[in-house]
Amino acid sequence: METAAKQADLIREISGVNPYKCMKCGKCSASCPSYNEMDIKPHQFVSYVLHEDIESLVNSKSIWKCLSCFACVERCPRDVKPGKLIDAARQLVVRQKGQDFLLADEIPELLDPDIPQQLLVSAFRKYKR
Amino acid sequence: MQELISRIKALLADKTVDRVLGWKAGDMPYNPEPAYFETEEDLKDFVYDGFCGANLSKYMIEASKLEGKTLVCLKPCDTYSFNQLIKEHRVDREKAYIIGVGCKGKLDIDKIKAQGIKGIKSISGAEIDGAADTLKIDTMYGEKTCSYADAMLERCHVCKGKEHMIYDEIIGESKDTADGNRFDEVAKIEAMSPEEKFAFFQKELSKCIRCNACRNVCPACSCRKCVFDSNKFDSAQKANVVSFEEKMFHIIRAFHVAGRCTDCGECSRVCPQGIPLHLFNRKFIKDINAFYGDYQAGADVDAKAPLTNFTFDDIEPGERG
Amino acid sequence: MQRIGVFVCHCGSNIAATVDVKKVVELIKLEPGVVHAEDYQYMCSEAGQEKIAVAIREKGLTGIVVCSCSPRMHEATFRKAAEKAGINPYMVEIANIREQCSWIHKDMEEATKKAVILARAAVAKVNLNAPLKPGESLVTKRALVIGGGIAGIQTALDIADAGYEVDIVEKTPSIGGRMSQLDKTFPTLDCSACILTPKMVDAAAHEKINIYTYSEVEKVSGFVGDFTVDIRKKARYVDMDKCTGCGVCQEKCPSKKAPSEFNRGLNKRSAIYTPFAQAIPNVPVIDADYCVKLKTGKCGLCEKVCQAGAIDYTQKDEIITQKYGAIVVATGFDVIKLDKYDEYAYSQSKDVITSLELERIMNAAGPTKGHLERLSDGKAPKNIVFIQCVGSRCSDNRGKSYCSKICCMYTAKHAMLIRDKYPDVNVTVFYIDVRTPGKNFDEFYRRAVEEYGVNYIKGQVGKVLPQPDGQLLVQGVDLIDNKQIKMEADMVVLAAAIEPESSVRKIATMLTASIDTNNFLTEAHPKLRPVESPTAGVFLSGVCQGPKDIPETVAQAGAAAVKVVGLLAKDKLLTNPCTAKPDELLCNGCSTCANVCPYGAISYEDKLINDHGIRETRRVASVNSALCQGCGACTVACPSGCMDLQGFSNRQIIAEVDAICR
Amino acid sequence: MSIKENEEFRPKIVAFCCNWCSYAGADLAGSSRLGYPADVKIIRVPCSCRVNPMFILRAFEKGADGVIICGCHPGDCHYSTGNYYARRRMTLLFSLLDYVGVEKGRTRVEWVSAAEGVKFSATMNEFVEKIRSLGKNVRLEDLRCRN
Repeated sequence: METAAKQADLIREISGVNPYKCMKCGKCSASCPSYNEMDIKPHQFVSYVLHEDIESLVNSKSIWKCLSCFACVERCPRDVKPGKLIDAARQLVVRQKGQDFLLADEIPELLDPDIPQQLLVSAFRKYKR
Repeated sequence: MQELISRIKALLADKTVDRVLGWKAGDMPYNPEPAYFETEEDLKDFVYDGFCGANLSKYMIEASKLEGKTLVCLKPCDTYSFNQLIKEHRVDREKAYIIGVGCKGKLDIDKIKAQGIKGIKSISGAEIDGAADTLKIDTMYGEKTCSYADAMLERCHVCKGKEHMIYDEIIGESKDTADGNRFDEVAKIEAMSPEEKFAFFQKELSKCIRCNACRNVCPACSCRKCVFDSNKFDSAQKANVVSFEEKMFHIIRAFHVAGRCTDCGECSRVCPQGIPLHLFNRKFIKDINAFYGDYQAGADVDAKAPLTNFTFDDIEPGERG
Repeated sequence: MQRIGVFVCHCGSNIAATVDVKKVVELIKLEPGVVHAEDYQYMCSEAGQEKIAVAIREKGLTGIVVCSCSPRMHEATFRKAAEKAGINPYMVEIANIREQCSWIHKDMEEATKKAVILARAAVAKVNLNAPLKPGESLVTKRALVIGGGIAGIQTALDIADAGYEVDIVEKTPSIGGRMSQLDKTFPTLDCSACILTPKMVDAAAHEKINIYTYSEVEKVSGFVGDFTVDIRKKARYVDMDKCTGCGVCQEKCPSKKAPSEFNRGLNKRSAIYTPFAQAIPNVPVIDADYCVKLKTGKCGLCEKVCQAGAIDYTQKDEIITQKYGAIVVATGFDVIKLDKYDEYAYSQSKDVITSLELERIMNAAGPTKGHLERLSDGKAPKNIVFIQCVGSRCSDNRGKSYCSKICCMYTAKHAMLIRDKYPDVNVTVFYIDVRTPGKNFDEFYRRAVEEYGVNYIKGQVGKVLPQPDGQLLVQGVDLIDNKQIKMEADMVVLAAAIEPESSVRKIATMLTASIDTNNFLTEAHPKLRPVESPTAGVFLSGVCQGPKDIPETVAQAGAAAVKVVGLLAKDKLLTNPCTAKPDELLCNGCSTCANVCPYGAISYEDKLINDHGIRETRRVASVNSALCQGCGACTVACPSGCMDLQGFSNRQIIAEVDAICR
Repeated sequence: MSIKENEEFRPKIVAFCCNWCSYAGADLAGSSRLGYPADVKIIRVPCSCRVNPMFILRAFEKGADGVIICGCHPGDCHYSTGNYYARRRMTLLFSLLDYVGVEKGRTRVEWVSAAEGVKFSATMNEFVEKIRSLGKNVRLEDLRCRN
């Protein structure tokens, strides 16, 4: 339980998102191009963080299906930015694997037809040093 | 000087003016002092040379209350002060006959002495008619020389120009003696760390003996009664015990003349402790120029003063210009 | 030295629960000048005030400090109590130990310590207070209403019915406002024009009401009871006295390319026009931007056809200066611009419209004569999607943070009207919450769902994509089913947020009325003085104060009118005695103070001054206390400290500073 | 009296609030229970333009550690122009105080409307935090005022 709270804090810290600002309008899910691929929908991401169920988030398919197109970030009327939460959950996983940073050289081998290329671009943007 | 004296005599003789505000020779060759002259006889002591730094415009406040006209000799930079006093209704233009006297920079005896020149008997080369290149100083230890520019008051190195802002007639030639940047000193302090700034001003202001010379000579500090002498703020002068009193005094004094100070430099000239008081005023002037556009107090009688004016999008306090 | 009494209020438990009031009493007794101190449950009560009166009588108090709630709340109460007990009301000071202490601190020791310091500061100030006497000013018995919508009309009617002259200033060519643009009104579905037009006619016919249409307020000076206002009557180019309103000029006008403001730009109007058929006054104006005659000097057709000879191309703007005792702001609202909401394709498709545009489309006098049709191709829509909260409840920089309040209800109205008239049209509403507080409001919304079969989906729309075939692809979410929805629509209606009319900022500045970050005018108290501006003599009516529907607007309009009538019924007002006062002995006569005075209250005169036996005639400042409002700008401008502010004197403030920093 | 090392530093802060906007904003903060440290004590003035530099220096002289002036937003002054003058005066004064080595964070002007209780409280919290980080004011204090 305690670790769950800690992880939720970590997600909040990484993403800079305050999930309490969410008014549950669902515009993120309405905007999401990968909605149907996701097991946990973008708007649910916010409430999962709120309820500190990070375990489910990091194990979800959604974090790998998110295109990082940031439509949800752009359109969120409350500045909650679910996309950043998803990004943060993904980073949590990456960090657990001890891969805090991404090098340009590593990208070709990560290329997988199933992973949207934009995810790599976005990840590179975010994790490169 | 002869042309000036004969003109003054003529104006006194034909009753154009009732008295003359000028300088009379002091007990040393370098300390003439402001004086009134009412007769031709009085004028034998009249002097006007490089040591006549005193700004006579403030005396016109009292002179404006006297019967008849007063002839006043104003150097180019003094005319800014006079204009500022007109703007504030402190002097009566009708009561003044202004002779704009020529100026080639005014001298600072302390700068001469600082060059190790002591036991001064007489000085030549300070006459206003000459070229103002070199001073020849006859001392108890023989004749010494000193360049005119090296002996000038700080303010003359940042001269505002040789034009008189207001006058009835001009006698003598003037020279723009500026060879430095007016705000260099201020900028140097601005660049310091807060600790250095504090140490600098602490050191300077701790010299203050609260003699009020700066206040009494300042043409802008011309209140009938200074706040530091009245009980309006429970701020009447108290015994000189610690450093802060001086800081309060000098900060408020500078604030009260902000936007009105013409940068005549008299405060620093008269300070017996040699405190560079102009650094306060000049900081305000620099800020006013940077924040609200260039403004020279006393240049234009009708211009709105920066502190009685505003624009809708002035910068916010704490923001840098 | 004053004899000061300190009275510490418990305010029930509001103060006493956090501040040890007994301790405050005990400590404040030690202050110089304090001869009496006590605490009581409710100082503002009858009994509390009586305690002050008794202490004044028995202890011979000359000054009072009440430690209680904000002076904005009860300063007047305690001043009155003091006056009744025989001391000058301005010998009372309040230490605000509720809003500034007990309510914001949790620790009792800390709050008590602060309360004592605040009380000390007030005692230090009272020690230097001097009795003040307010002056009097006359009240001009005439009111100005800015804005001629339903709020302004109702306010004007109510003031006029009470027997006072009222002027309405309306910037468009006709009164009527937003309500005149509406088709039907919720929750009863009355026709908007049918209930508004009689009010417009009443206003126009009322002998006490004078309407300036096509006019704007240009300048306001003065103060409560005595405002002077310049009104710019824009050139109409039509003589209002001669025009019969026959309408021939509008028919014949060859320039018919101007977008109709009344129809939200959905169709065109002529250069000479009345905005709508029931316009009051029924006198057209010439739009100089489109009139061929005014632009090129050629044409003049309207002049030729006008049998009344009312056309006058030489008319100029006219400035009317009028005095008023009170001013009501009723400037209303507009819908926000949607240029930051690309995802809804408002600017890309003609079939994405705002609800206000839908009102015009559904109205018989609108661009489609009341037929529900697509503006792109004129076809009857089969599927209509309504999107709620477009720009409302947004904390990002694109929209407004507040709820626009009316959208849930008008959307239910629109959905219901469409389903009623066109039962084969499918209506879907995407909503975040449906907010229906109000009499018969929720019932109304439920009827839309239950009787009219409107499809309400809880969720938002992410984007609207115009398709090549002219259809609109709506991608939204159904949060109950947890499904993303993609549906085709042929019309999308956006419930765009409302915002205060753009001119309100300028007007607020002229009136020195305060305005919030959303440009809504601030009320004097959010609960207890909702129709007054903090600026005396300025009142608020309608949406300029905050979003509201028609019944609320009308209620507020009436309330504002009562406040105005209450003010105009007085012959004289007491003026604030806390005005600037120069000390002639210290005055330099420099004019610096006069240069910063916003009221022109300072003048200079040559005066014979006797300064400790020295007589001298000199220039000194004098303050007109009827004009001075007591801001204090002059006191700081004055270098000698000659100018001081009564009630907030330099020494008083310094004493407070000293007490706080002690 | 010197601050003991283990004692938490509690600054003295004077806030000048104009009657029409900021004082009302402070009231709103109060009625909304939006707390800020008790170190802040408010002095009510009719307008921000009533604040004389003398008051500010006096506060520092008497041992205040920070002074903040709050007024109506520019354009919203109850007296229409007061805060514009205050803005210029304080801009110049603060710049001079900075110039003589008084830390810039010790003085502040903030425009707070009657509707901005949240902003009032946030501003005061921030300001107190800043003053705490700067520590005790010794540069403008009159040493005689110390006990």
